[in-house]
Amino acid sequence: MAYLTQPDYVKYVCSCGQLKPITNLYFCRHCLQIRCAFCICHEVDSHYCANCLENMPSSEARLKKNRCSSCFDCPSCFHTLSTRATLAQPRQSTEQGSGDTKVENKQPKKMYYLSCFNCRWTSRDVGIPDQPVASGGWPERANPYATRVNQLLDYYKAIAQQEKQEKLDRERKKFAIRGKYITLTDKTGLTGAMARNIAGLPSSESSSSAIASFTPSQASEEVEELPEEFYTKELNLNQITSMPQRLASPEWQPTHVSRLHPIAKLLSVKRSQRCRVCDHNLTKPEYNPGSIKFKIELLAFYHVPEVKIISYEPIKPGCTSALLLKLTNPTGHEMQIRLMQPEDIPEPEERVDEPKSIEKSLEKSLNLEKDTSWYETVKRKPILLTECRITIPDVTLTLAQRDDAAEYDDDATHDANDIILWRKSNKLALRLQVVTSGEAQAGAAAGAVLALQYRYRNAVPPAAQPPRDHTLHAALRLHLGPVCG
Amino acid sequence: MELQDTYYNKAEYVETASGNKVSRQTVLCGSQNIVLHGKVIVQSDAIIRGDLANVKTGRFCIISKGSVIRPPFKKFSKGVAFFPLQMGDHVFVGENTVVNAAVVGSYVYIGKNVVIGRRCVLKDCCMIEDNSVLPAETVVPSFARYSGSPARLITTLPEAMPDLMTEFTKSYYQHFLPTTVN
Amino acid sequence: MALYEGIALIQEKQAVVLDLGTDYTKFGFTGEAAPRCIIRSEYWCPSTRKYKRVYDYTTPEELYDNLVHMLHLLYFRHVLVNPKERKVVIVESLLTPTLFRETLAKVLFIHYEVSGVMWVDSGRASALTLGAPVVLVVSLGARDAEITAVVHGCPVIQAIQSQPLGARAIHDELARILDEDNGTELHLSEDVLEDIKVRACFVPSREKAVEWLERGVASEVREVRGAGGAREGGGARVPVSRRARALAAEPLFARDNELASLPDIVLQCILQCPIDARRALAENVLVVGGGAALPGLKARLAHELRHLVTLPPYRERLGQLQFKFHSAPAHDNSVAWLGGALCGAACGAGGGAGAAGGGAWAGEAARGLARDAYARAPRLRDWPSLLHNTPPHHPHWALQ
Amino acid sequence: MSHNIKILPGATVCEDCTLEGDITIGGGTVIHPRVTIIAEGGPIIIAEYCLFEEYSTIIHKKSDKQENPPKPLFIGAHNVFEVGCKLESPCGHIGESNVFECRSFVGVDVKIGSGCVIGAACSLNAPQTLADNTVIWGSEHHNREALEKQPSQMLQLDFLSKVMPNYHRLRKPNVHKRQTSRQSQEPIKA
Repeated sequence: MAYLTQPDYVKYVCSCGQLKPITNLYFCRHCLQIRCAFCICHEVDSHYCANCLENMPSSEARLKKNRCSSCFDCPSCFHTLSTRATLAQPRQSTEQGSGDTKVENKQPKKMYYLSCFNCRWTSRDVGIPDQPVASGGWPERANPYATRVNQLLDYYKAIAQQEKQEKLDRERKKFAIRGKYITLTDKTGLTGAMARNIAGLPSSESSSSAIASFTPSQASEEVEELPEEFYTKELNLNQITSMPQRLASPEWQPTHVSRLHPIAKLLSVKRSQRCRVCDHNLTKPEYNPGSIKFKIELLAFYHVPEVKIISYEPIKPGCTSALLLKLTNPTGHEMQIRLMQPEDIPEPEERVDEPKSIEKSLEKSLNLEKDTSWYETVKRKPILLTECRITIPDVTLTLAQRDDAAEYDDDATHDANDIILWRKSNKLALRLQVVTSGEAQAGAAAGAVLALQYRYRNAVPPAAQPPRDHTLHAALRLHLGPVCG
Repeated sequence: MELQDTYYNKAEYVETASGNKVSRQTVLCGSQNIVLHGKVIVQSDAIIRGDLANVKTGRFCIISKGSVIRPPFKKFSKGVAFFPLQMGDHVFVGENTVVNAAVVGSYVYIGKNVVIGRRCVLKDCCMIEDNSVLPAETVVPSFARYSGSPARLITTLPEAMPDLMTEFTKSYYQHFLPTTVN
Repeated sequence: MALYEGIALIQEKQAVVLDLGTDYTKFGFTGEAAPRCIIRSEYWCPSTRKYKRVYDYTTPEELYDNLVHMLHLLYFRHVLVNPKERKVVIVESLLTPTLFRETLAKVLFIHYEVSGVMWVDSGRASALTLGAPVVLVVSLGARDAEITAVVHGCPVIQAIQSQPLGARAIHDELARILDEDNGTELHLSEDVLEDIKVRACFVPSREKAVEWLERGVASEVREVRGAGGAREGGGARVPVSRRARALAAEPLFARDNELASLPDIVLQCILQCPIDARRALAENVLVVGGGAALPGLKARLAHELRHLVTLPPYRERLGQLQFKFHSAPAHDNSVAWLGGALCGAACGAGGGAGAAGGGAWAGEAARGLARDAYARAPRLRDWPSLLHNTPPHHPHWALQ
Repeated sequence: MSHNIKILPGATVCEDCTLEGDITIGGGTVIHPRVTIIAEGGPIIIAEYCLFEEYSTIIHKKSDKQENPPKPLFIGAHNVFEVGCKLESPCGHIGESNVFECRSFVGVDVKIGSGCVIGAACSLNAPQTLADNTVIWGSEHHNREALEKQPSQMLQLDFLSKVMPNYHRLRKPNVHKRQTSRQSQEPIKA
């Protein structure tokens, strides 16, 4: 939790070079590499409404423009609107003189309106009539420009079609009509065709009705003058909408609060994440919006030994300070860990890949995105140069596997070792020395780097094979506060 | 950073058989309607209003100093009713925070000086940052991190949130120790 | 052929249209009448715990990261589609820096693996929303005012004018007036200034402005105490004087020896266009961009233009011009976006904007780029580059 | 400081709260535990059907230009003070049917009309006047005018006055009906 409330004291180096806290990292079991949100591929998994927590199939979501059909946001403060019920007395109609109205009519009827608990806006504020049903039925508005935009669309589609036809004809005839603005109009053939059309050049005979019936916009000499009220009238700021209020409904952008309408709530998505290198899923959430479980959850937090700072002595230039670290083995297997300097991490040897099937290599050659240019673009060189250097003890530490059943009630065993402070099930505390160079500037942020070499048992598929042990490395950067003067 | 030990005055706290540690300086109204499910810490000057409706918490919850846990009411045509307030496991409520929610899920972190409006629903695995205000009837979805007044989604939480919260509340309980001297 | 086309049409995923402005980003689908979202061009940066603006960058890497985060926000929080294998229409200014264009292309093609990108310049896109052949597009953005003459679907590049007369110029003036009125430096944030501008400011007519600049703003104009967010600590509101309300937009019209005011650059743009297009341009002015929404601004621009053509140095050459104005079928801030959406939809129907490498819509490939083409040669077409502007039958090519 | 607490019949006042100075509490008003009301700069008069939730604080502050006799602070009927709100004697008078939401703060020089809502965690220090039906919310103190007054909390007060005696020690009403009329307090007119 400290990861969320405190600054990131310990950052791991992702395989793409980004420095991130371990909670934000993933671990691809297939590549045996650390990945982060920056270097993996995100995908929309399912759409749901964050308010009513209902799933919506993607096709329906597309149809409804990614908006929930029953939940609304306040157009004034963007908080979710609540439906409130009132009892409405049936209106006494004026011609009701005979007195033979039905009995049910006298019963007060339940009517509903939308109300915001944050800013107290209600749908009555803008004169939307109350509805007889609790959900839905709220008046929908059409985009004022929709008709004109559709006309334009039809027109341009027809032109594009015509242009294409012409091109085909021309290719057949090996004969090209070249206009005046040849190079530029050719760049968007669209406008080229339009120009020809306007210039009355012989375009193809198949000019459709959409082109014929289209009228271009007419310019007018009159410009809408500033209404007189700006010069004289009292300005009530509460009546004019703010920029966020306008932009919340891009289709209408009301300038006056009386034109604010409830905004159908935007859906949210659950995302699944995928390793770009091997295309395997790293996370895949369960479909149910309320569920916090994952079908696949390959987090570094569950696979890579976790390092936490317990405490450290203030860093002073030219001095040696003590540093207490806690190491945790999150896996279900015993783990051997060695500490080392990041520069001592061996270069990843070219992995002798298993003989690839022909299909696989064919797939690779077809898939352009799998080429290496990707990593060259994304790869960052992490800054691992620091003034502080951790003195690395030459020991191999063995960490027991994670045991969820073990509560905290067992006491820590205190090893006599001068490096290991204590051990508790799958955790141990280390005492290390940090040597700070004399050139460190007082007040600057002090950092130290460390690398871990750990034995990782891959107990996952391919199922046919027995679990294999791998020797993996992780580099990390520790933030040790400011350098003291 | 690893959590530091917090010390409390042994005389001030009552420890129950199920491991709840409750300060004597709290106001637990209608205590027969309050169920703390074990290893829950309620710190001084916290108020839990069991008199209005039932309040249930799960295991390993932390109710910090000066916070108010208050079942929400709702008006109906025939009167008002106070709703029971349910809180899941591994919930942290920061100092001087007011919780008027209907449901608080598990693995929820609520910062200090937060106002959770009436009948809010906080789903499992969410976080409300310090000094935020959640207006009434807000639903906070899982893995959402809310901040501000009125609070809005600012970012998402790591997938390991349940484990992070479990570790945090457990180690908070572990590090919540009586002063040995005095 | 026809049969395949039909299938292609069904399979074709609706492309997205991106107009990444300095202040606001417009994002939505082709063929729709309005963007799905108009949001600030900024994203939440967890490490600094602040919103970070996309345009705040010092290194190409920083820009790359900014764009990755911004697009993530747009795709997964607002438009909710997978970026992969979907086409993108980018609406951009012709004056966009090459670094920005190329980084954006890199992010889209390599990071988000989009299947094709089509670039539409904002001037031509705005003109497309009218369907008129000759349009003079006056675009008032966050930073710059840009004047583009679009003649028969082709921007007259040598006549493009750009001056820092966008929303920022108004904000700066507003801040200056407010500081002066209150006698202290208020240090109002950009948001607060924008809020005051949007809710309280207006642009008076030319006669009134001239009069008020000399003798002070008439007392009929009411003062207001503070706009919504414009409060000092503790909830007191900043008073907004009548001068701040009425004269904040004056820097746009202030003339000096440089002839760099908004009406001046409009006229200069016309002057630098081919002589046979000038009359048509003046009769087809379209004012777009978020800045154009300020009440009274368009009317004032019309007054100023009509006044200015009667003065030297314009009188002799432009004196006869009539100014006529269009209104586009969209809100001012999303006109260029709508043009992109129309263009994307029309080209999509015509066989795919990104279908480079021959085919029916080869002309379009000049501006559209498919991912495989990008993978072969990650270079974008750009008008200042002769490589892209030399006609195919030019003798230059024979020399190679 | 003189402790002169007058509780009118029908008021529900918890024992576990701090009341100091000359305070009059109107009928139907409910005061939850841990409420602090301090009348150091003059009497505080609370009208009927107000609701004071936990940790709400009302202070009638002493000021330099104190009138003699000190001006009382009137709190109109149907005001709701939610958990943790703080009010520092705003200009002697508060209208009716206002809602002071959780952890809000109202400083000395704020005049408050009727039907206003001071949003949760909003803090008003600077001198200002809130017109009737003003709603303030959020960290940026957005405001708008509500269409109508905030609905009264009568049903909740009824419920609380029935339930609270079962769980809390209460202070007994110490003023009888006849004495109220003698005091003739103007804001008490429900």
